[in-house]
Amino acid sequence: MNNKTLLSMYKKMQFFRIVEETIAARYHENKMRCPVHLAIGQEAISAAFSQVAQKGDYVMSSHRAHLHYLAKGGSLNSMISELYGKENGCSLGKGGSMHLIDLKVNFMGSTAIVGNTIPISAGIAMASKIKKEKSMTFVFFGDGAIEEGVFYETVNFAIVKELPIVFVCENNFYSVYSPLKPRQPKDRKIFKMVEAMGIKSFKADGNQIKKCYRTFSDAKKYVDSKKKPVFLEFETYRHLEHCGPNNDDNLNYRGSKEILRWKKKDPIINFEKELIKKKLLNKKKIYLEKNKIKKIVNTAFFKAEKSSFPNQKEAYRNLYA
Amino acid sequence: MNNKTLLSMYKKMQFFRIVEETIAARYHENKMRCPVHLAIGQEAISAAFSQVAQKGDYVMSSHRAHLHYLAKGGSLNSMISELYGKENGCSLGKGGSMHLIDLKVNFMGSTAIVGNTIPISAGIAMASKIKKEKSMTFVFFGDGAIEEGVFYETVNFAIVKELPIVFVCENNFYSVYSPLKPRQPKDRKIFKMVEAMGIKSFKADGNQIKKCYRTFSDAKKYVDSKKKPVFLEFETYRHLEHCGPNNDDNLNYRGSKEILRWKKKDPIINFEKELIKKKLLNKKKIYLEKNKIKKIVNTAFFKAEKSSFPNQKEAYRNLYA
Amino acid sequence: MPKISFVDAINLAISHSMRKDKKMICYGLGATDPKSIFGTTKFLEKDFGKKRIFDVPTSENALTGVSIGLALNGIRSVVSHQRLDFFLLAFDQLINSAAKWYYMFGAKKPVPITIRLIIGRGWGQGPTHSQSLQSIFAHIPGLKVVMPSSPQNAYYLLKDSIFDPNPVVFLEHRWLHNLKSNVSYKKSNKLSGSKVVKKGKDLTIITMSWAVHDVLDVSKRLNKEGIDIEVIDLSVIKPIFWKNIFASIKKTGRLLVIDTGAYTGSISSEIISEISINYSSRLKTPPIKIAMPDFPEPTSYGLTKNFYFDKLEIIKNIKKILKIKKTLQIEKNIKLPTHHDVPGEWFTGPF
Amino acid sequence: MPKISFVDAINLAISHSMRKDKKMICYGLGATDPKSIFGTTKFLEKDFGKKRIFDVPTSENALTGVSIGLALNGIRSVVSHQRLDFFLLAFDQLINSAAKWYYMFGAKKPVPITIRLIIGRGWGQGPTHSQSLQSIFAHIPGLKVVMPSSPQNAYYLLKDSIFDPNPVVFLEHRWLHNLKSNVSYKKSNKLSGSKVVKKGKDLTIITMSWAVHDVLDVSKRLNKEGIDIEVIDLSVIKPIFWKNIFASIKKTGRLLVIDTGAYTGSISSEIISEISINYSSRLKTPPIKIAMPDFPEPTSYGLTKNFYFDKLEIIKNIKKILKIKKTLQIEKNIKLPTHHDVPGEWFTGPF
Ligand SMILES: Cc1ncc(C[n+]2csc(CCOP(=O)(O)OP(=O)(O)O)c2C)c(N)n1
Ligand SMILES: Cc1ncc(C[n+]2csc(CCOP(=O)(O)OP(=O)(O)O)c2C)c(N)n1
Ligand SMILES: [Mg+2]
Ligand SMILES: [Mg+2]
Repeated sequence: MNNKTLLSMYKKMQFFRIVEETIAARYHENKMRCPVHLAIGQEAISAAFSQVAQKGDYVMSSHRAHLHYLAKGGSLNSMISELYGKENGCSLGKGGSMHLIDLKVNFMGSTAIVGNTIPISAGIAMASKIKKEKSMTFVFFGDGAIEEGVFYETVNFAIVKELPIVFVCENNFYSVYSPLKPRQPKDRKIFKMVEAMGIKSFKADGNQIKKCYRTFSDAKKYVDSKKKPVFLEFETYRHLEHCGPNNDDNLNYRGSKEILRWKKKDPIINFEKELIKKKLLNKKKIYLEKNKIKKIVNTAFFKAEKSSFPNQKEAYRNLYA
Repeated sequence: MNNKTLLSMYKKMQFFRIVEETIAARYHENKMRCPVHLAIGQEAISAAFSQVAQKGDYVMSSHRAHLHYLAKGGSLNSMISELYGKENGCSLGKGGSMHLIDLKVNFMGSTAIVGNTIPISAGIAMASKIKKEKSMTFVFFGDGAIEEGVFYETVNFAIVKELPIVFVCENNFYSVYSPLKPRQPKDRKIFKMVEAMGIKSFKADGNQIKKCYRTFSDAKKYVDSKKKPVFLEFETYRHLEHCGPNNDDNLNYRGSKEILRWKKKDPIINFEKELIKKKLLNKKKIYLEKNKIKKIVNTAFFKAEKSSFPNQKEAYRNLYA
Repeated sequence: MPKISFVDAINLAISHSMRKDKKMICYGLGATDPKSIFGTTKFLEKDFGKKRIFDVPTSENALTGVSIGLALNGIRSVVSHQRLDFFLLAFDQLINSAAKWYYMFGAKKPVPITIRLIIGRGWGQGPTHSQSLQSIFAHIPGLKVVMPSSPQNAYYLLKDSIFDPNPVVFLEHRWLHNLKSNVSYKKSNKLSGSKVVKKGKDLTIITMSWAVHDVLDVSKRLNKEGIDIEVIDLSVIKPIFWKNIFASIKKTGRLLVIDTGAYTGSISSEIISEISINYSSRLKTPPIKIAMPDFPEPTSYGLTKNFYFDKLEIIKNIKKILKIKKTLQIEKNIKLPTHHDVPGEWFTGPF
Repeated sequence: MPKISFVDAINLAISHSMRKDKKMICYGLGATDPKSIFGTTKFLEKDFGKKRIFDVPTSENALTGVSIGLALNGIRSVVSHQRLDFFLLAFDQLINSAAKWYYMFGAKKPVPITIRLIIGRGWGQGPTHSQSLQSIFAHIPGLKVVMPSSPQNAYYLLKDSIFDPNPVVFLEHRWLHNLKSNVSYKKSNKLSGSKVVKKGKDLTIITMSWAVHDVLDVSKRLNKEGIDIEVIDLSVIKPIFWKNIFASIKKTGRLLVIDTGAYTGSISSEIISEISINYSSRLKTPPIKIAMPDFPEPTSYGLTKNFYFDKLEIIKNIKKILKIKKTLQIEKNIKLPTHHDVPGEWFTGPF
């Protein structure tokens, strides 16, 4: 990784966090009237991904999709407008935060039924194989999604058909308020289990962006050279509540020690320290960068607020193509 | 295994085969008017199981259920009558070959949607755990069923809840006319893959009845002592077509060498030779035993044929309990 | 009679049932988490222990099969899903197994399970968190389908569902959750529906779930304007209890059905069809149906603005069927909610 | 015009479509096995190669998702299932994704997939191999639902489905498979339904799929007895093409709907409901509905004996609606099949 890549990943993480923090800060205005699943704390994975993904690569995601959408280069303005339900939203206001799409950058869609986009991504990968495109497909989902049968069905099919697809599991140890314990066997290593299905698998610390970067690069190389699918597991942690803008540490479903431990592993703070040590960053640069981002983000919110709702008739249009 | 067990397993296999051969022979009379999935060639597994299963144990199965039903002690007469659609059929003629049940022996049901009884069996096991029964639940299914997501969902749940259940996969290498190749990764070891989910797993040659016996015994002991679920894979082969009474070797979906190789591994013929060597059997004894079985089986068919169809009104009864 | 919320009524129905049937269990995603499925399962872990109420993996299909197996082996269960939409993953177990088991195995074993499905609405729930698919369940022989509308009937309908020996799909509307009223803790009864919740002689309105409240409010206020409407709360969507419906039609000769599901193939179509087949001659005017549009529900506040029918829409159709031309008092005085996408001030998202 | 079987018509529709759209693919359990899904996919592997037609794992839900992804990335597909009942496993992908995608992502990407579901009947198919659930699909906004009844309309309806830019559920009845007739290989059109297959002025019968043939036979023969029936073959169940239906009702003033699905919540209820709402005044007599009983289909030959309606049942209801008391010639001469559970002598099981 050269310095440019390092800096650019840092900026991406800051960008992601500022976007999400702004959503959180302004959600209480009751103008973004749809469920939002923020990924504050999980930025490293998407930021690393943004460096590795090629323009032609396809991406899909689940309910917690903002960062994947932005990482692939999805339009910030269209996303924020979508959250506000405005006519210039990426899904014309019909989908909201749970249904993002930006075909200009091959972000093919995100949906909020757990596991739902996993097989759809396999279909996208299959089509690009049929069309002999060089691109591959990345699909993001959580540790909860591997409890859905469709995950196994899809991995099996991807292996049999040698599809150019990367399954990316962001294991943040929780599904809503439920820890892994009532959901999965003790001591299970997700990536090991999946590997036994017959797919190459990697695991990395999802809060260490350089490791994420290397893992994505390795995965990409593997798919490119072997023409086979890959499974990735990243361990990480979300800082806020499952759905909505708030911190929910008061609910005590996650121990305070655990939270503290993970906050110490904040992907941005640690990486920032490292880059400061490396003299790639300093307080001033950080300040300027954040300010730059804030302006962009605030503009997106300003524009979204100013935009019109779609024509009411649009609700009754475009059911069929 | 003492001689009594050996002999009794042999007799069970003969019994199973004669039942199935009689169904095949008489199917053309067009009186058993429902799909039948015969298990000729796969008898060793069920016969071994019949020796290990305790009265209180629960069993469920899939479309190829005749032998599992009989192995658990299900009434032959009720089964044959069910195939004939008669009022004394085990499901009152409503279910046919694909829906067998005999609650007297805890055969809880078989259905013909691939994978369908797998989670139901987990529920039965869970109930017996809640009720603190000593019994465990066995669920039989094929290699095709592990392609259904519900299989993984159920295994995961069984591990998490430590259910007293034995998953029995009879891998006969085919799903209808499809070999494993278009369905599952090359070189996959099913039991190894499942083991990686976090469940104790065993594999055995399903045509060698002593190995089957030992495997079932080990499984039973494991569940009894560890109070945890187990997965078993038996490799075996069906001699006739997937559904129906005929040989379908003419269709060439299974190579003639392959068929020959497996016919040589016929579980009954080989075991018979062994028992003859051991002097536990001779031609005469075999003849007499088979004759005895044939009488029982023929009586069942005779009775079934003689029995009445259910009252037509029964079609409109008992929708709700 | 204590005044309690719809959520508490659900909670108490489960709790009282678990007390009555000592083996009964209850599970679902989030059943024991801090939010306890919008509060509907709160205290149950404390009262009944981890063995009788527990959280589960996100495996809707398997967990439906598990409830069938539990039932076959003598354990009654209540299984909850935070949205109906998630339960589409479990249609094999529901339709191929639960619905048919008792029948197809010759009445050997009943399958007493209660599947609670919560229907979302508003606040950008959008296309996959707001589906009201009661008519799909109602088409399947062997299922019972229940839609409560108030704390009182939520309480007894849920208890009756739990103790019904058949699989019951219990459709709970999110917008009813905060509703409060007095509730008597009646003993369990046989599940029954089509309750006349307001008597009248000019027009029969049949409806269900959250729509009952708008209909009742409008109907009561119209009495003062000399319009006497009979309101039937379906409550049980399948099997439909026709007796009260037919009796009402014979009396009023006019029918308006108001449905929370999509227009085409709704359960309202079934009602209109049955009445047309059997009581055409009694109908003084053609029946009318109000239902949700044949579109997925969009997410945007702007797009949902007129997507749901409101009281004005109901009044308009009442006038049409009764051939009233003049402007009614109620139309002048009507107060529509400030925000169409929340059930009340108490609701500020996120879901 | 060559005389071909229904199976061949399906086969040719797929083949011609794959020729027309060089990227289109076709898959399903058994698609390339020796029986090639009752012969409907035969020769395709030879003609188009393993990449464009292939066998798959038993993973209905994932494979439905795969077809959506293929569509989103520009590849049209036909996916076949040997029984509708197996497809209940895929309702999440069908209903939450395929049906809604185009709408919920703001008309960004259409989802052209054709899902062939074969409906079983007779020979002990029983409760889980014979469900005719068209009304369930029809209730979902965004789906198209097609039910062919003859080699000719199987051919063009399937081609029209394949080239329709939307997800189409194509419901193929097993009992039609051996039917033969002349077929012209029409160019693809826009999918459309409600075809008047026999003109008449006394009574409108609306029906679908295999029932069309009994209805047509009876209706044609009744002409000789002075009874002039108009028969409409729905063909497309969703969206229903109302124009011909309404025109027919205006002409005949009498309606009999004959449905292959369960009585309650059937698509026939929708038709009766719409006509009652809009054309009550045109109806001279109350409408009648014949449909399958609200029970799972039992397996036994004895129990299915009168389970399906036959020609006599159809005649009985025609007489009722036309208030005919006398015994008709057709009733005396009617020849019912020797065995009610097979479509013809050619069928001897096993499935
Ligand atoms: C099929 C289905 N079941 C349940 C839900 C409710 N739900 C929404 S998000 C979520 C958590 C999933 O956890 P995970 O996959 O780990 O993703 P995370 O939220 O942790 O990013 C659940 C259970 C759903 N949306 N879909
Ligand atoms: C959900 C579902 N999909 C497809 C089928 C069709 N089908 C019936 S039996 C069968 C084969 C299953 O193979 P396997 O599980 O290996 O069992 P075997 O027949 O070999 O004993 C299939 C695909 C079905 N019954 N259910
Ligand atoms: Mg998670
Ligand atoms: Mg097999």
